[in-house]
Amino acid sequence: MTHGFYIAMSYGIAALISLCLITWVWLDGRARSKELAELEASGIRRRSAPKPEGEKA
Amino acid sequence: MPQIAVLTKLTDLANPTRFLGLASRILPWMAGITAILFAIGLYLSFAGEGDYQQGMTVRIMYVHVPAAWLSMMCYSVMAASAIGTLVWRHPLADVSHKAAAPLGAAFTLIALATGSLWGKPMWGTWWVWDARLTSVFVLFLMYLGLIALNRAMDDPGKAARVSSVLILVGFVNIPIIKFSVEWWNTLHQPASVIRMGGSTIDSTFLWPLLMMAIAFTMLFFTLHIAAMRNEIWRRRVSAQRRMAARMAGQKTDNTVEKGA
Amino acid sequence: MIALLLRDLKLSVRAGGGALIGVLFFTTVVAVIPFGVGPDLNLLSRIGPAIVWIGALLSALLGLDRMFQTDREDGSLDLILMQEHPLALTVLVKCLAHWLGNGLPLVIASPLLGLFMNMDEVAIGATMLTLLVGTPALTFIGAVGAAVAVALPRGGLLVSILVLPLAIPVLIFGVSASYAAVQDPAPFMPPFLILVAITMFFAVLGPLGAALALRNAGD
Amino acid sequence: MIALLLRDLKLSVRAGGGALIGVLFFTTVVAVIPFGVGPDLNLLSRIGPAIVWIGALLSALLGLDRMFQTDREDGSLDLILMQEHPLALTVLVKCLAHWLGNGLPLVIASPLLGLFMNMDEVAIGATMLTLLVGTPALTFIGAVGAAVAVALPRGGLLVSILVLPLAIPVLIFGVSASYAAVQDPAPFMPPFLILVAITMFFAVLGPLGAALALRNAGD
Amino acid sequence: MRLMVEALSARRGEDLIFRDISFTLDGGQSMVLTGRNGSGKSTLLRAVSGLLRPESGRVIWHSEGTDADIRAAEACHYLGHRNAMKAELSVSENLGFWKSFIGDFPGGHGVSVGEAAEAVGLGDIAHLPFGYLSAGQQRRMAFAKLLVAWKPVWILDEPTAALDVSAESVFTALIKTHLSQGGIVLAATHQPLGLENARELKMTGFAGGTESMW
Amino acid sequence: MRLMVEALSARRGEDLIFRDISFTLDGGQSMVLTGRNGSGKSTLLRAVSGLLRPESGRVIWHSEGTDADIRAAEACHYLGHRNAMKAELSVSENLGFWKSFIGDFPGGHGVSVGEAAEAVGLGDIAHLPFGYLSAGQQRRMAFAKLLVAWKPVWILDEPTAALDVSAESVFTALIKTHLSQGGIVLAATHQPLGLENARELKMTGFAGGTESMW
Ligand code: HEM
Ligand SMILES: Nc1ncnc2c1ncn2[C@@H]1O[C@H](COP(=O)(O)OP(=O)(O)OP(=O)(O)O)[C@@H](O)[C@H]1O
Ligand SMILES: Nc1ncnc2c1ncn2[C@@H]1O[C@H](COP(=O)(O)OP(=O)(O)OP(=O)(O)O)[C@@H](O)[C@H]1O
Ligand SMILES: [Mg+2]
Ligand SMILES: [Mg+2]
Repeated sequence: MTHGFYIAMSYGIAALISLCLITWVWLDGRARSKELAELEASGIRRRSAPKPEGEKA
Repeated sequence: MPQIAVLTKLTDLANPTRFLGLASRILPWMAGITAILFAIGLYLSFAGEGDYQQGMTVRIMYVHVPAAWLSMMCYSVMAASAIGTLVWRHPLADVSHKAAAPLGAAFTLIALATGSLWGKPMWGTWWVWDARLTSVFVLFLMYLGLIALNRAMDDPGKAARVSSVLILVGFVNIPIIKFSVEWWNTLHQPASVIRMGGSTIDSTFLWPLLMMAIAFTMLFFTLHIAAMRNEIWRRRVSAQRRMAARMAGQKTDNTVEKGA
Repeated sequence: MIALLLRDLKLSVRAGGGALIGVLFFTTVVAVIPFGVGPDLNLLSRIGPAIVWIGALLSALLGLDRMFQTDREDGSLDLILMQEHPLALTVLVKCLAHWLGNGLPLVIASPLLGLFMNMDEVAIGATMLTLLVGTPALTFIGAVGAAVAVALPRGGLLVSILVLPLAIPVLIFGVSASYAAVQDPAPFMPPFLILVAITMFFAVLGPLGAALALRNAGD
Repeated sequence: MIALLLRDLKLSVRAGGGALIGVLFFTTVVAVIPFGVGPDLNLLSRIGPAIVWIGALLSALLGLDRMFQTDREDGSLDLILMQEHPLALTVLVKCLAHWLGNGLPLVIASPLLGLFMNMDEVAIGATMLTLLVGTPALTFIGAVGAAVAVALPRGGLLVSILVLPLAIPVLIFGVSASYAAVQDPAPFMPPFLILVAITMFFAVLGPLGAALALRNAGD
Repeated sequence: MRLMVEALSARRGEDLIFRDISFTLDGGQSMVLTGRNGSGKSTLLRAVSGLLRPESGRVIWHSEGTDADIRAAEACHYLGHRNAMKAELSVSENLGFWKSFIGDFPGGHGVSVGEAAEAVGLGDIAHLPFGYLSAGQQRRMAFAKLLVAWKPVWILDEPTAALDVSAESVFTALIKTHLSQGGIVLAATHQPLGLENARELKMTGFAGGTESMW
Repeated sequence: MRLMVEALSARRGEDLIFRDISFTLDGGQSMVLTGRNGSGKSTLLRAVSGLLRPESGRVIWHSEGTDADIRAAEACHYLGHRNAMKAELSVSENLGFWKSFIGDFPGGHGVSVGEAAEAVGLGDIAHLPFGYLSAGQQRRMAFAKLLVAWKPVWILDEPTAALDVSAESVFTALIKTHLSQGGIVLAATHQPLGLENARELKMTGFAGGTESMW
């Protein structure tokens, strides 16, 4: 096998693993922020979170 | 009073909410810089000519070596966070080493895979049990073990503290990886870039290598911050779910008491 | 019954991933060997099948003693004993769940470890096949030991004492079948068929014995 | 402290003999290897020390994960954590008891297994000596894993995975010292002294790490 | 529907703990075992549930629609000192497992997992891992197990240990409901359970005389 | 002799269970924790015993003849939900171990193993393996542990669970003796313990508000 094959494989595998990692982090982030938004929508909020404008009195 | 101002600054940064704010501001920038660095690094690595002895395959070095460095640096970052967990009991430190473990495993895997791919043309075999290779493999197993440990415990606080102990004890492996090539005579190349007495590597290889190393480091930090943010969100979600359940439980408990 | 199978599988996946951990352990054991015998690839490939089998036996042993113990400690075993399902069947299902959660992943991981040990394709295939056939026997034998251990405080060690002598034939025929596949004069079939027979024998005897032990251990 | 040592020893003897099972497993591992390499006596005696060491390492793993788990399950660990004795000292004593109950029998059994492997007297003596010095290190390293396992719903295999990579240096120097005693040019002392140093290092680090983990796993 | 215990004797280790205990419980009846610590209450309950082989005597179950020689244990729910729940699984997974594994006895139906958790006052935390609950919450959830699958006989060993006052009254109400549906309850307890018509059997332990088999 | 608890808060998992609890107990005083299941009684006791690191606040022990910065846990006996005895060893081996392992705190002496077993009413079965005892007998023997080594503070988590009536009064008498010798008792319980001058702390659980750190 040519050296080119090994080089291509190396770069290919490195790119594949990195891309998998990036996609996983990205998808995970999207799923979590969606969950947070759902919770927010259903009226559950952290106690220490700043209250929305209207509630400040 | 200056001390108090400093203290509040520190606690501010320590605050997960502040961290989230910071993260969302700098993440796009970091991602952009990483992309640019990779573009430059890749250009440089294919523009230069090959090593007379190792042939074209020297190009593998430009991914192999940065990935190998990163695999060790990631563990060092985890060890530092582990100290943060154990000594200051800082929740962000917990999040930091938990988020870093999969990244470390991935970089180690890249180092292993590219190393094997380089070994076949250079040494004639995919894998040998020499000290450098095996200690990196052990590092990979340790990352997987830590991931499994974190998955096995459902109380994240406790999981963080317990795995910090293991991270610190396992740190003995890092010097072994680094110096294995000098302590035992191995097939693997001894250090030539980072070593006492200056670098011995030719500058035509040095530049692309350094560029790629910086690019990989930026990639690591970008992903690390993003993963930390995800982890904080995850904990926030579960804390809010539990709280909702508790509040509801409180209500029914009261009615039960009244009914009795 | 399905419920029991699902619960046990869930437990083995949930509680720190029986599958993942078993495989990791297996890998670690095999990875340790070259440190001992040295990086001599020829030697490694020669002892490869034996090492892979020993690793599988060890990983199978380490989790086995808790098969009924956890159920006893939290009182679930009492309720399981009270149901009308034939007890041997219940044990069989638990064995199945245990093998799916712990044994099968080992079989699947074994080719990779074969590569580490520098074994050739035939040897890898043969080892994998013998593992596939042989590991259920280990689980069934282990079930008897685990059932006996239930009545004893701190059964762990004792189980292995009971189990090991019975497991040795499995190991021996498994290993010799794997070797027979590579080394020329020795035929593969005879030891392999014996292995199959041992597994079938213990598939019957194991659950029956375990059920008997459980009934008599109750107090 | 003496009370703790005695209690733990009593438990390990009473509850089915940790010593016996460890030795049994050890024997099995060593006995299977000749199947792999075939009846080549020279080869056997060449890999002998390595195999004996590997067998000892694997047997030391059995039972290690339960070192603190049983104490936790019945609540004893709570009381032990509350006492004024430095926790690391308590852990050290528990390690000692564990080694006396599980490690020492392996060392005592090793000459016999050396004979199985056709090793000569010098090799047997050297292997036994290195085991005597090296197995305590395995216990100390294992204590860290066992302490971590306390926080896990099911310790078992995970502990061994976490522990094995750390045990590799012990294995390497143990084996190379044993070889150095037989093969001429290599001097015995340097690897042996390194082994001693490793054991002393882990005799300090192990209990400290385990104490740290125990304090943090508490709930 | 009838549970008959005939001349039951049982050993623990080597010692005879009680001898020749007989009683009959019909649908809707309940019996409470009392007695000092170590007097043999748990032993009797385990013998009736078939978990401990009796030295002599037998336990017979009789109801329409079932075989005459059915093992009495199959008609029984047993709630022992231990909770029979997995700390790693969530409460609803635990209850769901027991619901399908135990199954209903002919003549009735268990309620759903959610309703059972609701009935013991903890409907909202059924998704938590069982290990996260406090001692009393765990006991309540163990009790909910009796509701998810229908069995005519409930055998309860100190059901109210570790419970607070409100939970005790909830349990009493649940037991009364079960009795009113024609169930049978056999319970060992140190605290009054608040059942009006319950018969009482006072265990005397070794006072009955320990007879060595040697 | 004084046990001071200052502004103690504790988390379980991620949730704050209670916040800013303070109290002081002098020699001879006792306090009883009450509250619903899951309200945090056990959590508070574990935090006071030093088994659970508090989120904030501290526990201070003060007596003559001991260092000012001594860990409060060293002055405490803790009797939790679990008995801390080995089923394989005999009762007297178990008690003997704890007697020498725990040791006496300055200012008092524990009784002998035999006397302690006698005091909880089980002097004649101290030679049996602990695993052979009934639930209530095991609990009694666990209590005997408090007598074999002298510690001024007793921290008791539902000490009377699974006990019969006579044993309850025995325990009450033992606790009173301890108080009269200048000891301190902190107990969580659902049933009245029969202590006349005990202060009561009612735990409210999450009513105090759960505040997430995330
Ligand atoms: C799977 C196999 C391999 C693994 C796990 C591996 C691992 C590593 C590690 C951890 C480093 C960083 C060392 C340090 O910072 O001192 C490294 C560097 C390096 N590796 Fe590999 N390697 C492998 C195969 C190879 C092969 C086949 C070659 C080429 C023949 C090679 C050439 C190099 C070079 C040139 C460096 C840079 C050394 C320096 O200048 O510091 N590696 N490798
Ligand atoms: N190991 C744990 N992990 C996470 N949460 C827990 C754990 N143990 C208890 N909790 C939670 O902490 C809260 C307080 O529990 P705690 O055991 O202190 O209650 P308690 O007052 O002792 O109740 P009980 O009367 O039932 O014993 C409960 O809501 C429980 O769900
Ligand atoms: N596993 C065992 N092996 C041997 N003897 C036992 C065992 N369990 C209990 N015993 C003995 O049997 C007798 C009766 O025990 P049992 O558990 O039935 O009492 P109990 O009435 O339920 O008491 P408690 O109110 O304390 O729960 C006791 O004297 C005890 O010592
Ligand atoms: Mg009882
Ligand atoms: Mg409690």
